[in-house]
Amino acid sequence: MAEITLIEAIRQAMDEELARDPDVFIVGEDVGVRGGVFRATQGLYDKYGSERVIDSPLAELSIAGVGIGAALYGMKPICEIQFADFIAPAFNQIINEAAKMCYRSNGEWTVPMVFRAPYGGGISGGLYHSQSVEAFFTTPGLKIVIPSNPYDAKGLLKSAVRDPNPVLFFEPKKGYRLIKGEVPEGEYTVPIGPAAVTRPGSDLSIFAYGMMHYYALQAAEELAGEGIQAEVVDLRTLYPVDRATILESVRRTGKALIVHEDNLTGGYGAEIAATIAEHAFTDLDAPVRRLAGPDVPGVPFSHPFQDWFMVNPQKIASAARDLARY
Amino acid sequence: MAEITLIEAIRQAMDEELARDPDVFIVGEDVGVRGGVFRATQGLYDKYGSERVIDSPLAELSIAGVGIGAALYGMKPICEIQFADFIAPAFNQIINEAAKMCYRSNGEWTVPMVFRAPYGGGISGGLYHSQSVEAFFTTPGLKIVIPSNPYDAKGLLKSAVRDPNPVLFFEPKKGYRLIKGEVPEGEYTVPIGPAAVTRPGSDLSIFAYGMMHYYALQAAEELAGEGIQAEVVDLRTLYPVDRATILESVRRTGKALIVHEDNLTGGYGAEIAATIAEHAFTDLDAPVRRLAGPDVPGVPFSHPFQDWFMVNPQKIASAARDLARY
Amino acid sequence: MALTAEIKREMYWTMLLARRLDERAWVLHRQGKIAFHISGIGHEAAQVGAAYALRRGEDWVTPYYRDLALMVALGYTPTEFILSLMGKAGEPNSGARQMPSHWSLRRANAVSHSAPVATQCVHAAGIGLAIKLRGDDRVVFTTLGEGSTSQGEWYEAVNWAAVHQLPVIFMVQNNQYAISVPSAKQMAVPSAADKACGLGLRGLSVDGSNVLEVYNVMSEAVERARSGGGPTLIEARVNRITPHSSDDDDRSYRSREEVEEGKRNDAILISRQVLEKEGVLNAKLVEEMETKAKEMVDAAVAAAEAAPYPDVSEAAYPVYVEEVRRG
Amino acid sequence: MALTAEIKREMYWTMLLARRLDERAWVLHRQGKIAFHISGIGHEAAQVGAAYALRRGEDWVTPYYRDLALMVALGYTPTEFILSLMGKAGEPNSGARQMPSHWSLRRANAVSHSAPVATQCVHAAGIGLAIKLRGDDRVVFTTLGEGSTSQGEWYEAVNWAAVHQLPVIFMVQNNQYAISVPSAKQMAVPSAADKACGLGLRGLSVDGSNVLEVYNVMSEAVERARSGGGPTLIEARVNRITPHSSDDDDRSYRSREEVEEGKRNDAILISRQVLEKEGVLNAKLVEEMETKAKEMVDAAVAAAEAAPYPDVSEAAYPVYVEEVRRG
Ligand SMILES: Cc1ncc(C[n+]2csc(CCOP(=O)(O)OP(=O)(O)O)c2C)c(N)n1
Ligand SMILES: Cc1ncc(C[n+]2csc(CCOP(=O)(O)OP(=O)(O)O)c2C)c(N)n1
Ligand SMILES: [Mg+2]
Ligand SMILES: [Mg+2]
Repeated sequence: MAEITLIEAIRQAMDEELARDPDVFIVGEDVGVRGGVFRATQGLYDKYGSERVIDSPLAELSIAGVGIGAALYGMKPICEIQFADFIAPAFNQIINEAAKMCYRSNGEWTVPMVFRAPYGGGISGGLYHSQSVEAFFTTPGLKIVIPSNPYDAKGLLKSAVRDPNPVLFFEPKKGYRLIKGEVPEGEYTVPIGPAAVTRPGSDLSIFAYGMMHYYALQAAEELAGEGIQAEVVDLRTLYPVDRATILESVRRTGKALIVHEDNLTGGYGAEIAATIAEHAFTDLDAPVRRLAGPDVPGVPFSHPFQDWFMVNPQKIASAARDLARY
Repeated sequence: MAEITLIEAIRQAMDEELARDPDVFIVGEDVGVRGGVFRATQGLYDKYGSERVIDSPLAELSIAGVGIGAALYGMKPICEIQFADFIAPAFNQIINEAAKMCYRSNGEWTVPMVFRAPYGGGISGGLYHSQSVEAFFTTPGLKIVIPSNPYDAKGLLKSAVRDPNPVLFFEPKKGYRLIKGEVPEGEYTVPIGPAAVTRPGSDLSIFAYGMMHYYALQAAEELAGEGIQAEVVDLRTLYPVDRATILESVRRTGKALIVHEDNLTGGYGAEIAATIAEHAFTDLDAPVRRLAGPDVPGVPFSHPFQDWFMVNPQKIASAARDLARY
Repeated sequence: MALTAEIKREMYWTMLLARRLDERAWVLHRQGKIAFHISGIGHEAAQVGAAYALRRGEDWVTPYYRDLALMVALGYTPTEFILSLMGKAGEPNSGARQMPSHWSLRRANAVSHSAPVATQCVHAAGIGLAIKLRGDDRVVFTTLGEGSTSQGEWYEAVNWAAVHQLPVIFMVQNNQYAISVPSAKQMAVPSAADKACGLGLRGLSVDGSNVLEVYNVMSEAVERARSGGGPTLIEARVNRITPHSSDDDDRSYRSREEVEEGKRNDAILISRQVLEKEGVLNAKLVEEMETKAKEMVDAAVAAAEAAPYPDVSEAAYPVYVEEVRRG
Repeated sequence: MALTAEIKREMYWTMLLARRLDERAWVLHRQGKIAFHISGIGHEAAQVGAAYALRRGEDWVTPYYRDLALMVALGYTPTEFILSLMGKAGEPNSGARQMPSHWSLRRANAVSHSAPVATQCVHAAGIGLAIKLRGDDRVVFTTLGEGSTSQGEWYEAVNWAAVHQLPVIFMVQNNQYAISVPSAKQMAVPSAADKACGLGLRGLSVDGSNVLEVYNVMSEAVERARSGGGPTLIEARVNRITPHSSDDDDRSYRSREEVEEGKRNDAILISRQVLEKEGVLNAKLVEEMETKAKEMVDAAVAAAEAAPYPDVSEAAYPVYVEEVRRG
């Protein structure tokens, strides 16, 4: 098996799906000739041509809406939003159109499509190149997937392309080249839905996704040296979320730490905490803890500011340590 | 004191603020000659003229963005979004611009303004005239206010107009004419921030806002007849929320029921549940319960469907009864 | 394609049937039998003229809420319409999930739309792109009101179609009002068709009360789109004779004289004159059509009143495609 | 207003200083001293020509990221720029919260903007509305790239300004690319100025390398706006000689010949020729300016390198106005 980067896994998934299904196409800003500003689509324009890898006008609303139209017709668009920060202009099309199409038409019309967007901070991107936007999209009708490693990224993106529903696929951009992992040569997919227990443990459960899952594993390693056995769960699919795996883990460990980069208040973790508080109440040995970005409107640019904002392995280890000792 | 409707209270607040401050103006679709599709601005165009009550083009993005520009210049716009369902096109301007302006400019630029929007179901509005959108906007930099009665509506809206920050003011449209209450003649305001314990009780705490608060009081009345004393807390300001009052209430009753109309999963209640689970853990005698709309993409139109979707006093009483008996 | 006398009569019949259905909806609303109606009265010639220029059932349509006559031309039945007004089981737009006049008819390639205006135009651009990518011999037709052209959504949709030379026809049904707001407060150009020049596509304005004129202009646009000549923007000048919807009272914002003037230019009236002048229509034929329309509308109301509401167990589905249950 | 020789020289000086600052930013990036730079090289004449047509400090501006020369013309200092590049304490755009080139200068009425393109244009419409409502003797100037005119935001902004006849000047700095995407994939009209006709305002295209031509066209637009004649859309044709930003490599999408061609039409070069022909500039004067610019840039870098990072205790504020702490 070859060890590849997260972004290479994403590129491979798109390459294979373009080759497999003539209905699949890519549309977005700079995805064509340039191969994407992060090079996720590098080489695909040359290989599949300007009709399969389409450089769109600079307008996210219509990247989404045109994708929806093409999906209604039976195509399977992969819409790239250059940064998750720029998905806001497409909010109406994603929330009011893509998410509601199947239900509102009683299943007569469906939109099989993927929205890909790099998200997350720690890359000196300031307020508008660092956002985590998953909490805005936790709404019925959408699926939300965030991979944390190359194997999952490739398998989940292939599943997303084949999924008959609109799937938001957020990619931890800080990990694009940092996170490496083994990916088999042949065809495989990873199902949308199930979370993964990526490190078993008995003292507490850490729930995370994307870059924070990568850091959570590092924190768990550090804690193990101190005799604290943290179980790490990679949520992978945020909506609809795998409640069973979450609750099962908390029932075993009795303690839950939820980690994400986005602001604490109103962030995605609230739903996980609420679920645990309601459905694992009698199993809890400690308060449900959330560790997340502070409640400021974005990741500030200056180095010391950014470091202050970002959750990192040390902060996770520290929060987990406190919780284990509760 | 005169007994007036919720919408009359809202109208009075705008009337008085227009009279008080020449920088205040209203902008939105049909707010002028027509006096608003719900008649919230009725009479104001005649009284203040076309430069203070402006009929905008049919475009929410620019209603918000033009409002932001005017606020940057020092005006105090009240932007009406005709239905909360139609705020999505303005998402980018509200989330990326209004919310972040003060922080991103280190306080050099600020946007004193109000976004008003009728929200909520139960009015045969189907998927696109029934939405509750508060959860999408729980983000640092914004304030979110939802009144549940005429007194608060008037006092809070006046506070919102005078607030130096962007305030989202969501109005429970089903209650516009249904909810009546006494409002004093003279000038008063209700502060943004504090929740209100609107009915004291000892057996459990019900947290609600808007129309659901109105129903929660009815449910509590019913439960009182059965010997269950429910404390009812009207959150009023959803962001930043009054954590102290919430936690204080739970510490006394030991049980929390959170009620909203929006979908359960990813709805606003998750944040309240998470807060309680973290900060009142040792005081809890039962799981934190949420009662909310089912996880479908919108309120369906047909009568039986709508009834199925909507939370009502009976459903609240039933959930509260179960929780009290836990 | 030259229209036969028979087809011209059928066009008038379609307009008339839509008109009588629409009027009945107002009656049902006054009777308290339905919660809401939004009317296409005055817009019928624009819609039917356009529909007949399409290959119906083959070409695609993303309509807007005033398009009752367009939907009837596409095969939407009177009973289906009244079922949707009442939120009854079996209405094909949404399975009674959406408000009335939020169309969808899969069998006619008429796509489900929402309430937020102009969203359907972006879908049309996407459908146009898909048609082009697949090399299909089809066009897509999308409609909206003039007020809705103020939305960035509309602009982006037309821009896509123009840049990529997509087979899309945009028809703005300009009735001079967006609820209460006159078009002078929406745009600084006299006609919505003028917007085409800034976007690089052909723009035309047509008398939307004259079904044959609309047909001609639309046929040319369809032909251009089908042969790879790209999109067209058509403004159809129409009259909204009714209030905006059953929730509206238009007396507060426009004079009765103006409404009367609109009635004198009413689509049914003007189109009838045109067709009578062409010798394909006369009083007797119209009389027969009126009788038939009344019968059909009566029957549709009776059928819809007798129909059940959907079973509440269906309300929770289908959020995802996996949950779709096909009859 | 006729420009004096002195003012013309000052315009060139401003362009030159901005250019040298910009070039230094690229050097700092190569040295690993800054994380990011996005360049205004090639755009200086458009920006400075426009700035001098404004009543600086009185009129308002909502700029975009390439507007370094505009900001310098508005009084933004070299040290302030280098501080912002380095995210150091005291940079006035954002207190080191935003990435470099996300301008804001309260003392110059230059409004804070974000990264999502075209958002600032809507703010300009709102500022124009406020100016009109208050009856102030001011105009507002907003800028963006040609690719960004594809956004619905831009369309809605211009539409507002046109419908309400607001004192707004929209300047599209058309450098033919949006990152890698050529303007033919953004719009189906040859010039961004052509978009004006569909929106009902005046549209003009100007050679954006000629600072005096830009000044003349802009002056006329400002005059019209100030006297209640409404908004203008100006396209300034410029050359982006650099890659899009320090993250970009433009060799994958455009030829070196094209870049060389752009350099031959470079703003500094063309404007210098124009001003020399007018007799207000000569080699000696330019030499002196170069020396002074280098000194100023060196001093700015030294000052910024010596400056501290902001104190981390400030990072949590000010989310709300109540938390603003004024110096
Ligand atoms: C995004 C959005 N904003 C507001 C509304 C409310 N609304 C419904 S119809 C309408 C007016 C539409 O006017 P126009 O486009 O001229 O079409 P007409 O109704 O006149 O045919 C408005 C404001 C909406 N449906 N969608
Ligand atoms: C809404 C949004 N989408 C995408 C981007 C990423 N982006 C930054 S600059 C740019 C190209 C802008 O091109 P143009 O408007 O022509 O301006 P130029 O950079 O050429 O001056 C893109 C796509 C963004 N900043 N905002
Ligand atoms: Mg209209
Ligand atoms: Mg450009």
